[in-house]
Amino acid sequence: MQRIGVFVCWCGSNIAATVDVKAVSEALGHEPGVVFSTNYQYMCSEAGQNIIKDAIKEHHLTGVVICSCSPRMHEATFRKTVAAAGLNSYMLEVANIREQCSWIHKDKAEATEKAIILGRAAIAKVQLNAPLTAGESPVTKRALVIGGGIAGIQTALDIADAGFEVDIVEKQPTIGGKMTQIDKTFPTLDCAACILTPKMVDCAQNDKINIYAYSEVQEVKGFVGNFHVKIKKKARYVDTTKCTGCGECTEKCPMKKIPNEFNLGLDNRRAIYIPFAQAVPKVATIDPDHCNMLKNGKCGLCAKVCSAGAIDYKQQDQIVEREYGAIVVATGYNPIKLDDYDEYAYSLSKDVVSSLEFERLTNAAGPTGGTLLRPSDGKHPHTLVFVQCVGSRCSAEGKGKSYCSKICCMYTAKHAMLCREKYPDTEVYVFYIDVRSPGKNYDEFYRRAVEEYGVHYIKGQVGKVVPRSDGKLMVQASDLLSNEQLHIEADMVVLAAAIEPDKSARPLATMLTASMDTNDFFTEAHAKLRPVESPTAGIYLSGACQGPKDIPDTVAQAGAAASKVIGLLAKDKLTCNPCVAHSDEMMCNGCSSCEKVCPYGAISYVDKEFRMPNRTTAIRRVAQVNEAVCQGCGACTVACPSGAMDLKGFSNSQIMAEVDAICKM
Amino acid sequence: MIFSYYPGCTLKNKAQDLDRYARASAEKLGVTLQELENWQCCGGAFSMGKDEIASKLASVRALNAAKEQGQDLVTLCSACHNVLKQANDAMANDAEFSDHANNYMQLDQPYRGETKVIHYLELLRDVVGFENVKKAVVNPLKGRKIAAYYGCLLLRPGKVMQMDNPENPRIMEDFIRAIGAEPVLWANRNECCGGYAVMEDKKIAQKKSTAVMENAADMQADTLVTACPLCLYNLTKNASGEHRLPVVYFTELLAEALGVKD
Amino acid sequence: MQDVKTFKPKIVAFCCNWCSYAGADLAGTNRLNYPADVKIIRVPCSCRVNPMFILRAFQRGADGVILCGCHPGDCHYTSGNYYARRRMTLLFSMLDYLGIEKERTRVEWVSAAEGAKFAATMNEFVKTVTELGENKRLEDLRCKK
Amino acid sequence: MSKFDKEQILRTSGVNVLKCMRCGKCSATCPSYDEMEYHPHQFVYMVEKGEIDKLMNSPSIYKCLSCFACVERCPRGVEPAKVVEAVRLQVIRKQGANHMTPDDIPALLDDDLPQQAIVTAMRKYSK
Repeated sequence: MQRIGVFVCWCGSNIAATVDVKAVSEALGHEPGVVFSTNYQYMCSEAGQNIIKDAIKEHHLTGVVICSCSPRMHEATFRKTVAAAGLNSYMLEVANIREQCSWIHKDKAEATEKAIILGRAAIAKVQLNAPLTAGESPVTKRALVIGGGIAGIQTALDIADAGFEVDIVEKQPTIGGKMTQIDKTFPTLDCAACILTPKMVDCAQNDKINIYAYSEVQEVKGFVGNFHVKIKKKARYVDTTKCTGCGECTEKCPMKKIPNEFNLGLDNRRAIYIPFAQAVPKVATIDPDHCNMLKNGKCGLCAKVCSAGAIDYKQQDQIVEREYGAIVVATGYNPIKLDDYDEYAYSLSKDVVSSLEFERLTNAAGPTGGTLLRPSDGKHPHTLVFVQCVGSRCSAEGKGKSYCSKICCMYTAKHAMLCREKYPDTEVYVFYIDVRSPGKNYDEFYRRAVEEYGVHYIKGQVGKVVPRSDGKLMVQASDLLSNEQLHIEADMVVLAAAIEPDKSARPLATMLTASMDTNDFFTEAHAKLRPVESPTAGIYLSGACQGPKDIPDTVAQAGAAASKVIGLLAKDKLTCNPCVAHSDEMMCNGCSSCEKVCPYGAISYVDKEFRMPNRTTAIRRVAQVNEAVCQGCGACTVACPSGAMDLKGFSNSQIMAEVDAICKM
Repeated sequence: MIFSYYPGCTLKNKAQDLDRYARASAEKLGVTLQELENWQCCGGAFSMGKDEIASKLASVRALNAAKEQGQDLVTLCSACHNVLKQANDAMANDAEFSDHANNYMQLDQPYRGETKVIHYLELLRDVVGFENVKKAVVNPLKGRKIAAYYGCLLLRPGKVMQMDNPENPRIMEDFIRAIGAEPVLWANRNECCGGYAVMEDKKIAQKKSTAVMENAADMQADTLVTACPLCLYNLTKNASGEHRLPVVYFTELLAEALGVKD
Repeated sequence: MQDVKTFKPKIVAFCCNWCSYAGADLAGTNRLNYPADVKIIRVPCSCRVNPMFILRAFQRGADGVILCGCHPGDCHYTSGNYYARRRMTLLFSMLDYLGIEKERTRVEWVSAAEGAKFAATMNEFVKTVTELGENKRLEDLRCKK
Repeated sequence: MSKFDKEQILRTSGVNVLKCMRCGKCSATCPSYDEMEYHPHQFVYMVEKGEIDKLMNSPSIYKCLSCFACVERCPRGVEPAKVVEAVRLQVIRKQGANHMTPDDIPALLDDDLPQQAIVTAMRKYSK
């Protein structure tokens, strides 16, 4: 029989307001095995933890039940507490009477009754707890960063700076991501390329960093400290060790009419191309969908002009297998497609553009060389209308995104300001619902757009854009403050499209078994306290894959993710989860049912000699669990026909005891 | 292929062309349209009041009649299509309304929105197929630049109508291509002509129809096509200004292309 | 049968640690109500739930048992929820054969982000089980107080 | 009086006015905007505030074309047209409050006017 102590937490008024904590500790004090029961305002505080420690010593407790918030919140805290008092840290159970009781119920009597039952279930379970000792597993001292935008770049640089090896996998032919497409950055208006390209070069030159560009993660196996990853290096049809990036081939390729992704289709590229001058790695790539040689075996011009002999039409995709200790997701975002918002005439007029397209139209490396010209006729626009929140902040059941995309208010202010600065003859209107500018120097930036640059900010929305044959765009909008419907003859309309996670994120999350929210943003382990970690150990989050973020936030988070990775890689050994499967050799009949369902291959079989009656022995085949590999899912425990396989910490008898305690009302 | 067919009051009267050419073309395309017996006027507009019951029952009766025939129901007039489709949606998804309506009607089997309502354009797209329409064309309307005018009733509310993307539709444009003409893309194709408000306030109908007409003309269309008698009326009678394009029912052009226009 | 209004069903919910238990926590964080009749047992994965546990719950007088796991494809352990789904399909058909209303058992996928879905699922399940009334068929009368 | 009217309007329309985020897109897209004293976004807001009498006494309730542009384009799924219709129903459901009667019709007819216009107007303007 255990000597159990029960500790009921008030959590200030979070629990105490709806649960009669005194009644709970009183009632649980009478449960069999309970020798001590108390309640306190904040069990997780130092004073609270001391109450637990003192009670363990004073009452010689062998088991502890804490009725408090979710074990997902403070189980780890309390495990340390009991260990500090000399008890095995797995002699603890937490009854969740906050998230799953006080916060969801209003009736005090009902909530109190439920809290008592949950406490009883925990007591019943702890009766059957046994001390567990965690094993250790080694750490592979190399990190993988998936995505080579500013988030991935910053994370990789910071990890490499601490002396660890790091690989970047980027699906595009070059690293750099969205930031390479941006012209200026708010709120300081420095040039994006000027601050980004040196970092790209740093990545390329850092001997700790290895870049797999034009590559994708294909398979992830293993667990924290020991991930095994297959990376597919897509065929570029160019030998990257020979290519000098001279660009001769891209000049001579006869396939000229391929929409250039880097400029969002606003101009064309060739079938062999280098995305932009500062690309890293700066090597050419052949687009197999458009190359005549690859499609029909005719042409071969690029091979002829390449003095380095780098062209290789026979190149194949290559699979690289690598081991990693930690994985950082930095898959970033994309603007949404605007097909469902054609009231703004995006599909009808070339002069209705998305903000990212506008970014290219004002970028010195863009299709117009940085001169703002209308895509339809190449003329200088005089009246520009910016529309905010296109597809953001929509109701969940509708077609848009329910969240605020966060970056649009600021980049629109930037666009509007730059328009007025470079072309003082323009009239610039910004239609907004709310201007959201919380951030250092952000609101000041937006106010400058209004006060110094004379941008017309109008509270209201655009309802319809009608393109005319003379190239004018008739914008119909509401001005809520003057209660008017406006009709503006514009030359260009710029839509601040909502942003969404990159499409590659969802399949990647499945591979990583990392959870996502309903919008396909990665979920953090704790919304406030563990913002750069995924709930899956060893997986970290950097940048907009976790939620909409601007560049300063992304870089800050990228650094935070790197520091978490460094913290992990700095360890030589990791403590394993001791709640792993265990086979009772006396009961096991070696049927292999458990082996078949194990997703980790943690179960193997050994022939073992057993003593039999009459001083004989027999050799039997029995299952053995590799505790370092077992992740403790429990699939094998149910598959086992003889009941030999059980899960430590969640044993059959423990769960049954909980069931019994709950049903015995 | 046999379908139940709901013509609606206007097609029996001022918009006989819309109906006549549709029937002739359907026959040519191998589709039989069986006019429902004893149909009643749909009321022209779907009352948006959730507690309006009686004004929606005529539509429900028509829907139930098609269900009893075991046929999908084809509509042609945009207004009828809109009303029947919305009534059907309410019968299927608004339990309170559906219960009230069923209580009132005392049918043998309660009606819960089982009938599939399709517009004649959807019949062409999804049943016949625009490819087959194209094959059946004997008199392609080459060189014609036609602006498809959807108005509001065919597309909205998009959640219920589900004919096409309500902001970027293509069904009529594809139809125009199928009969050999060139579709003109223009923004006001899904803006209102002024509708029934012509009864209350002619000015607004004039203003709205003119805006529609001007935009179509500006984008170099030579003809406007519509599926709605009221749109046709407003655009021909109430649109003012220098640009006055001919407005015809889409079925008339279809019949012309198929060589069944008498 | 007991009066529907006063009858409070006993409901056991098995929730996997990674998705559904976190979803239940989120329902709490967002203060989304569901009846106190639901008591949650935390398991590492839905595949840890032995059919025996469910039979035991009914034997001990539970009126409904619900098993919640990660969405298909999203299992923290890659494939555990698929095992759970297959096992429960078999178990439920056996319970059906025994005459246990199939509405008393359920498998639901609730992600860590779906607090609202968790609360809605529980509200709905409790309502269904309440309407069915007390489970008498599988209850072991010796377990009755 | 107003409180009852508000509840009735919310019930009839089935609209949750609290979903509105005051972006004004309904009024930006409304083809009848210039004809209206109160615009679609005001209908939603004034119903929320309970200022029903002003709306009921305004000719604006007869200006909505029921074109559903506001319903389709509202980012929040508020469906302002249904609010306008509900306010109008609240008025014309009262005895003798028809906005149009059969006697008004003959004067409005011309040779081409489709039946559809007459039945729709009668449905919208009278009980």
